[in-house]
Amino acid sequence: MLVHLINGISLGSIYAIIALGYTMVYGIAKMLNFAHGDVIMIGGYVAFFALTSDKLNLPAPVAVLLAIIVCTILGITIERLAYKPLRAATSLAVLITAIGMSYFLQNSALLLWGANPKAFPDMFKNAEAIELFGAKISPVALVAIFANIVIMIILTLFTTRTKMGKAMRAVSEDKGAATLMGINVNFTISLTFAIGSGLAAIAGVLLCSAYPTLMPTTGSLPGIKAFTAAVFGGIGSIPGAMIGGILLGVIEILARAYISSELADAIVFGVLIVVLIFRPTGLLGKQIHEKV
Amino acid sequence: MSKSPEVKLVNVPSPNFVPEKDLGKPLVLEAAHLGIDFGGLVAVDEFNIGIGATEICGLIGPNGAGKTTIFNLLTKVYEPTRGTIMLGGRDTHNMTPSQVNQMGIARTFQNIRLFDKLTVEENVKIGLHNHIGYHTLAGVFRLPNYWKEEKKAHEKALELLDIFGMADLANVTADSLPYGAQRRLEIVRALATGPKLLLLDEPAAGMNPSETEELMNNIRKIRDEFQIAVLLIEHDMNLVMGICESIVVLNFGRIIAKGTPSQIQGNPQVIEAYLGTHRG
Amino acid sequence: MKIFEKASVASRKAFLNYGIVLVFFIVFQTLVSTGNISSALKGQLIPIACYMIMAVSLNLVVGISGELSLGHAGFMSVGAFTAVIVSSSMAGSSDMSSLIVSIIVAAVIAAIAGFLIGIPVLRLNGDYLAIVTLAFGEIIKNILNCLYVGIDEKGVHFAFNNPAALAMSATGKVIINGPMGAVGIRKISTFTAAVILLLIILVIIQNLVNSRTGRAIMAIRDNRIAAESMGLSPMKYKMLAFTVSAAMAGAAGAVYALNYSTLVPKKFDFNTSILVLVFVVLGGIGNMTGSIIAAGVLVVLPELLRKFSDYRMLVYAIVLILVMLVTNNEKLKGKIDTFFKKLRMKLSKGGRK
Amino acid sequence: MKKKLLSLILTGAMVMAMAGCGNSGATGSTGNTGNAGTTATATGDGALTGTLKLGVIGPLTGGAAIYGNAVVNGAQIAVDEINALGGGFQIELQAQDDEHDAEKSVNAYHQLQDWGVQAIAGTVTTTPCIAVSAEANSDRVFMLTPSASATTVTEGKDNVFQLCFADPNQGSASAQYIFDNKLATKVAIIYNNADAYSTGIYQTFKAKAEELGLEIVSETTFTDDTTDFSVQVGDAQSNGADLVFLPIYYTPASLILKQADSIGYEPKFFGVDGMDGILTIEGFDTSLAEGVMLLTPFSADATDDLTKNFVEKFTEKFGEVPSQFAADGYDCAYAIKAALEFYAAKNGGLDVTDLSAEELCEILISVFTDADFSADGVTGLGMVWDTNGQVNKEPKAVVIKDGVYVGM
Repeated sequence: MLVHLINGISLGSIYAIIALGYTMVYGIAKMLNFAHGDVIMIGGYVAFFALTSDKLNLPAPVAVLLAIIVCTILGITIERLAYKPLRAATSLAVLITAIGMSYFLQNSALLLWGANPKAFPDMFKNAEAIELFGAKISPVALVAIFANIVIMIILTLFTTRTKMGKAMRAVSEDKGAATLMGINVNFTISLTFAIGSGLAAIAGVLLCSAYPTLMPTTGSLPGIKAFTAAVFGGIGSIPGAMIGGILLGVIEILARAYISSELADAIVFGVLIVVLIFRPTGLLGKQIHEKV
Repeated sequence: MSKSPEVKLVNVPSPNFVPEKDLGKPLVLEAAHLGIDFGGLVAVDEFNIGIGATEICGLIGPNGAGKTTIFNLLTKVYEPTRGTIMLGGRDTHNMTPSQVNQMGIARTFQNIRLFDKLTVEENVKIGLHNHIGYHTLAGVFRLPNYWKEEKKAHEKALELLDIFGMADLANVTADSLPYGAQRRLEIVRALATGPKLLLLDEPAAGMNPSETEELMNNIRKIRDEFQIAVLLIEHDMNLVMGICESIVVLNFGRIIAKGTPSQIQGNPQVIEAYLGTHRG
Repeated sequence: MKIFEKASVASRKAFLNYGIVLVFFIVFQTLVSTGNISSALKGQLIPIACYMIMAVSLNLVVGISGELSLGHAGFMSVGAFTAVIVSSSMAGSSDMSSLIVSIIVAAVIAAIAGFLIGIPVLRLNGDYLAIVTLAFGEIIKNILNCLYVGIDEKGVHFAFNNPAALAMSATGKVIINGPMGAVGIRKISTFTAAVILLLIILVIIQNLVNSRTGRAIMAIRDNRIAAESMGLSPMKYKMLAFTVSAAMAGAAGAVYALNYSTLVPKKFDFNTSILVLVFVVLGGIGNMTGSIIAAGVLVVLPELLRKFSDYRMLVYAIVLILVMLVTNNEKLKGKIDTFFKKLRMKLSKGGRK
Repeated sequence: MKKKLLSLILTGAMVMAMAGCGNSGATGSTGNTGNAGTTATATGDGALTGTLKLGVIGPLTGGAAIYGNAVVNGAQIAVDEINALGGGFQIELQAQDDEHDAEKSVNAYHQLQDWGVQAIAGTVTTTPCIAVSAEANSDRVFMLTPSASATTVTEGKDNVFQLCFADPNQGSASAQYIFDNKLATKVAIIYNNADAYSTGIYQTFKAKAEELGLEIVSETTFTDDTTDFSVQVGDAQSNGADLVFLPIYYTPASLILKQADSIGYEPKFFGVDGMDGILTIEGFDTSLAEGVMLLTPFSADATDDLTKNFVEKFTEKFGEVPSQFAADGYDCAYAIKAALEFYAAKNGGLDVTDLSAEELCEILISVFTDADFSADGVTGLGMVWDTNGQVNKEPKAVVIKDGVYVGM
């Protein structure tokens, strides 16, 4: 039971880091960035080549940093090229564009790196499984949980204490008013994409370390699950993404262990539906009153 | 500006009063101790009103006084925190906006809410929806009843549009109408639902004096022709004083005065509320 | 008099669609009967018709009712597997009657699924509604992955998540085998039947839209609060659109399933829902003609791009993004318009010289 | 002697080897061969000539692309070799993508028909194969699937043959092997129940294990999208299994090995032919696979000339070690060629250029069901087929030691 719980929290932590990307972008640009999952995959590939290529053969921290940089640039580029021209368009048009972007990234990866799965190298090779209350926990699981906590603290401080973080919150509340207050909305949105994509790179490395198989489709399902987690916690809310991600991970692992591995996803989605029926904007989402 | 002759208000067996002519007829609307809180903040409190069968009543007050909130309470867009609303003698507790509409209350909106992409005629036909008597399946299979009822609805829609001289605009999409015409269309659409009480939220907003004049005549005409009551929110005092038989003044969510136009015009509390002077 | 003018505008549009479908049918049926069609295209005719039905039925929800659904393939799946069971249990009947009964039962079961799912889904708004439809699509897929159905002389046996629980006699045959799906499906769909179904569905949707009910659905889409204050119940009409749409997707699923000898639940996943949504968006929200054409073109396009092999999905993605940018960005739209204007001017000048 | 014979086969001298097989009448199931024989151009000298249009259908993009690409590449090597021989017989190869989807697969099949395909080496994956084989059965197009191993692929279809083992054979062979060699007392099974291949082997393994009295202590499942195996591996561990049977493909298997390693669980792992390829995953820490046992018809480390030649050419051309799928694709092309040569030798020659797919289908059915016909390849020597279309060949048991396969 404890093992499953910790594995669930670990999986959930990875979902939470991905969900942060979804939730921040949604909060500020009001768009479902379906290509986010594929940015994770790109991050995984970058780290993979940085770690294994004979020419580079970089140490793990540098490889992770490189992945973050590449994904950040990628995120900003995607936003500038595909989403920014559609600021005024319907949300459905943006959604379809994001889906197109997702296909684009997946198929680019397929052409560049082939369909064969790559085994992500073990960055924690020297670490032994850790014994906790008689249960053996893999080191990656603990790293994922730790990373999640650190990221959460940094992001919370960033959005509440720094000028840029406050600008971000202002833009997500009211773009028009933020512009009048002298906030550069376009820059703030780019910044959000940059942070979200950087987090995606971290999530990609963690995901591939925990489940070391890397394919062009690696990001799709975790992307959808993390998106669910973001909605679950209340999309637009940073603590919501964390709670949603962890709950989702725990429910998924427990359902798989005690109910049925085929129905685990159905149970996860079922819980989401039940939550939304009672709290239509997620666990920590803001209730929106339509002005009449 | 044409002014209606002032009517005498008489007390009914409740804290309210109605025009003498409506005495003996049941009240279309009676609200008692009505109130709503938003997140602990009292937005409206102790709102009491009774509206006679063919009364034209004005609801006035400074900005933010809670006038539109009252409309939203009466039409059940918001569920009241306290108090009761009786429509035609029935309690509207737990009813939905569409149910209270079917019980005879129709409204317009301060920020116009037309069905933009549909034509003027279609907008009115949506108002007529519950008076068009064919089943969905009759529509899908184009049974004779569909043709008969659609023809009736078409004629009725044009008849209603004609009140405001808009029949020739029937096939224009709603969002291409000028502002004033959109306001008029909202009234026609509300009228099409066959209400006993019409709620008009700032019907003269954005109209010039001659349009306002015409609007006043039309409101009276509607009341006389359809024998319905009208409750209206309006900032244009000429209109309010010109056509309302009774006036309710609201400030900070509470009624501060009630009475005939002349009573209200002389009420020092009302003057204070509008001018915002503070005594001691 | 005006009513007839008005009606003729709506029906002209409707008849344009019937015309397109009939032309599509006559052209391809002629090509097939004269043997002038490639087998690649011939093999795609039935799926094309099915996707057209999927597109118009999704357009009823997304375009007319204004709710973004990301789980439409789920209803197609319900219809498809229902049709597999019904057609297998009617093994003795003629192809024609089996097909018709399968389609009807599939539509009814999908409608029931749509109704049940609509109860929670339609209470939500916007993106929350979208994610819940996605969730239901995945749940349907997962549940069908656990469904085992067998048939023997005693009738149809069902089991959930445990093939051994089918308890069939020795002569029994498994029709649906959990995640491995259905095998040995009766291939009884015909192009003619698919086109007739498409026409029926177009008639239903277009008549529905141009009636009291359709007006109510669109009124709720355009302004829910105003519609409610006009005495319309949003839940009732959203539900009607959602259920009708689900039934149509179920019927499309039936025709689709009975065109292949095997079928897995995974076929109807999120990606298939998105595929159909792309048809609707590229064809134009609320535009039935657009949905039909987009579905036809976009189903054939990847096949035509086969010579680009690995690059074809990349090309598809780029085309998709560019189309969205061009059609939804005012600046780009303007630039392209002026470009074409200039081009036309140049051409006409050149013509004069 | 054997090696010499093999290289002879490889150099196209199979006709000679087969010539001695006698002239017993073809036992074709449809009895249509007479017609086919008359339309076929007999050159009179028993030689096979002309150009054969051979189609391959498989997933070249999407999640299962690895299998499709491997088969196509393997077949390409074979075709290149055959074409380089000259001698009047050539193969034109065309591969069509099906994205591991039944609908796309049928589309791909029709594309091949438009191209004028005469026989199909495909399809690679099971579900699409069932859909395409139904079409091919009514159109009378011959299919030899390299890797779709479910029995439903060939059931009731006289024109469909398998080059790989049918699932039931592998399961019972594995159980027997584990029992005979006393490899375990408590067995855990982790299988993909969304996959006909995996489920099929699981079912026969379980039946055989029960018959032999092997104790199965843990049975867990996963589906195609699964990446988290903590529950499955944890269940095997907590039930004290000392051997984990993995009737699955190597990608999920690599994740299971990694998961077991990360929690310090070290049972024996026993796989089937789908496990082959695990050593070729780029970046995979092969030490994790140390001691993994598997039954496979193909091993890239085998030392016979046939395998060495194939592995060398494949590695040179595609930069990777061929997997079992690549080997299957390679053998498919050779098996079809061998069958045509067999027919040509018996009927005084054959020119395939102008044969319709229907005619060729009847010819190939008659040969594949001929009791005297057998084919050799890198996945087995003396492969023979029964009238159900299933192949009969011997699996080899290998164990991974120091990153290479070692015969057991």
